[in-house]
Amino acid sequence: MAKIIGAVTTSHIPAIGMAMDNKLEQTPYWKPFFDAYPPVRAWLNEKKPDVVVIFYNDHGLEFFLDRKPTFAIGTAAQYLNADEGWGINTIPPVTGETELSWHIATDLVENEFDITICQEMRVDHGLTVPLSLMWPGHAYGHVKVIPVCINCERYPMPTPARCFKLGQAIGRAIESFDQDLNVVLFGTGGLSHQLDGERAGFINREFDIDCMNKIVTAPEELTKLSNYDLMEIGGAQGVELNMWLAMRGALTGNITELHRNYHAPISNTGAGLLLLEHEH
Amino acid sequence: MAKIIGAVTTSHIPAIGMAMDNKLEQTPYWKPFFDAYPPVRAWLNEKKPDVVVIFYNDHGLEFFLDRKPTFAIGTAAQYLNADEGWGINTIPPVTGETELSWHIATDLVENEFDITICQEMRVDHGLTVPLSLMWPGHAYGHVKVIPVCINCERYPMPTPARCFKLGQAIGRAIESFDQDLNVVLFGTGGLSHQLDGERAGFINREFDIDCMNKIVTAPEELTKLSNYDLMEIGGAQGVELNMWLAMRGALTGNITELHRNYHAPISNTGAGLLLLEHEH
Amino acid sequence: MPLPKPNLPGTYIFDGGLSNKGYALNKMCYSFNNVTAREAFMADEAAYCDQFGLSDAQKKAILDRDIIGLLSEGGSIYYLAKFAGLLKLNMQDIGALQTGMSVDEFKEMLRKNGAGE
Amino acid sequence: MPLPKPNLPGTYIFDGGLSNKGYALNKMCYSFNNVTAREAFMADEAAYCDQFGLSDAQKKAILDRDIIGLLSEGGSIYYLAKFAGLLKLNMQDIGALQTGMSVDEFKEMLRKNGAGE
Ligand SMILES: [Fe+3]
Ligand SMILES: [Fe+3]
Repeated sequence: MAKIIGAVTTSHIPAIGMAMDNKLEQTPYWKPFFDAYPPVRAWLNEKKPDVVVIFYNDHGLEFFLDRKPTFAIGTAAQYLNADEGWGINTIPPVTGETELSWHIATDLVENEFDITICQEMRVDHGLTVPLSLMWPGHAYGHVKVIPVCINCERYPMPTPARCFKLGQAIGRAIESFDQDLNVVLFGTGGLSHQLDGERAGFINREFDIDCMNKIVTAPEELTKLSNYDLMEIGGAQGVELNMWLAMRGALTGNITELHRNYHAPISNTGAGLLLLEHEH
Repeated sequence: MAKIIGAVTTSHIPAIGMAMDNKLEQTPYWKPFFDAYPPVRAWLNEKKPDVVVIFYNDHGLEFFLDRKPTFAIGTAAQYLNADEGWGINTIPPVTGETELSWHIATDLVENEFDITICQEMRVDHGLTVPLSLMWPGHAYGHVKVIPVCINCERYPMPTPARCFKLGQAIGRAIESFDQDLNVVLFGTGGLSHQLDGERAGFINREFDIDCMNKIVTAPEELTKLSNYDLMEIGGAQGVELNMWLAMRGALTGNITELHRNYHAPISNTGAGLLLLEHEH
Repeated sequence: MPLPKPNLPGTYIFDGGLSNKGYALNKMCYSFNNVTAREAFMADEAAYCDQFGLSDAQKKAILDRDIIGLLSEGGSIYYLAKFAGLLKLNMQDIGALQTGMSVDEFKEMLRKNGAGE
Repeated sequence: MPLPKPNLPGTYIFDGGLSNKGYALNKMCYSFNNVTAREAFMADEAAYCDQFGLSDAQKKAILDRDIIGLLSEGGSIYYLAKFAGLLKLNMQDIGALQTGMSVDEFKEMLRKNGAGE
């Protein structure tokens, strides 16, 4: 059976990808951020997961307002990245995992999650930056990726509680899959930030650290918040916490925190990194 | 408050639109089908609904397999029809109803329906043929339309039970909307048919009539079926019954059957027409 | 766990497996919504198939108007209907092709089924 | 019933109302994913706005680089970010424009907020 062996939370902002494009990792601004990643990379290289399920949000590459899903899952054999308009380098094609993707998608729909299923989709920095961070130099070719995309842009948005439940359903689906695969989950985005309006620049360090604690030990408490609460406490784009919650929902066994880092600001955000090991 | 005053079930097959394009309504083949519609038209012209919510499925005009929603709702001010490839005439633009659409969409997402929201979408024969049938000569310009689109093509598909629950949630949303609007629902498609494979031509008259009875008096019984059951009893495209079930879910008050007709075959299908009045 | 699939002879359940297999074929047929695509196909059928990356089996089934073959190769009836339209075939013509009946025989079967005979 | 919207000064809640209003504007900015679109915009900004049917207020806000104006007119920050990129502005530049600070002042605010000061 497939097994979820662990999970990573990470920021996915474009500025990280552009810093890597320009080899700025060891500059004073970026060093406290990038220096936290080698232990996570080492763990991934040791555990060699077969599949990574990435919870992210599309920021206007694949989806526009014309037909914007609440939740979408990819079932393709390959995903392409593309020009997002402001200069981050594109990354080489990402390999998909069709069988497990369809298994999850089927289980979700049968369990009343009304997900949009994508047999072809472009993936944006929300997914590509975490891949670049975990496997620098595009060394992710051996890993199969399943993209799970959550609307964090336009209201109505799925509630934190619904995102957690989506994760729970995905976790159950993975662990009922009849192939010996090791699966790792990435919860990407966040933490507190606000890009738009006179309130732009908002960061709430205390909330971010509280989120990181609760994601590990008491995620249900975070699911009691509304998206408007998140917006107020974590800034307008603080709703990206929903991707962390979806990831966390899928971890139904025991988890051990192996590594953490928090650094702010990175660009306009608080950046939280967690490495969690998972076993039943 | 908005009020659901009634509902219509009807076939939506392209052959109907093409028969109307070619003025074949009174030919022997079509007469038993079209002669059933004047009482429904008269009721609509008398009641003058402000809004019609149309449950239909897209057959490959707006949605392709690349990103296919389980459920989608339109929130646009206007919807265009377009060339579907096999010769049915296009119809003039359909007027949307943005405020009630957004109200429904918001309520759905807050109540854990993960619907895809469309601010621009082309509508196909699943929606346009019923409009042509109810208001011949494109005389639907005064009615505002809200399209609700359900995947009936690719498995996994939403279950009959889930479609019924979607309807219930839409019904509650409509009746909590703070404007005095009269709303009518169309459940389109069906009934038994199978277009593909050596089993093509399958029609189950007994099942169709049973469906029409149960839609009126005992819809919960139909929600116990799986899509595979529908496929077996009603043919591969018999799953279009899900649109009738979604419509029926929204009728939470008392209903009176005002009119019915069943005629088969129309093209390769059993065609069922129901006019239901609804009040609390 | 996903429900077990029923065994319904003569029915091609269009699920993930078939939809993966048929993606290029269906994408080509989806393009037939546009008149320019239909014209390009008719001008050179094989070249148009190649442009969409159809497999040899899919291409052969297109050139042979082999509807059952197209279903086995992952075609969805929604997009195959557009291919049929391009060939000026209606749903009774397609039914006849799939069942091996004449169009009149197929229509008579529809009539009987519809009448519950 | 939908939850009541919070009153958060300086925040433009991008919901159905704003998204209706901003549809054409956002569609234009979405087009900036493509380099040819960016070039067409830069060659004639006003004509490009007209091509997408922007309102006068939206067009003026584009021509004036008025980010707050664009948000009020229904712009989504996701697509406005593409407009910013086209202008070679990063998120600190945009933050400074919106808050009326200098870029250095805005960065210092970020530093303080990030440090929890
Ligand atoms: Fe993001
Ligand atoms: Fe249909």
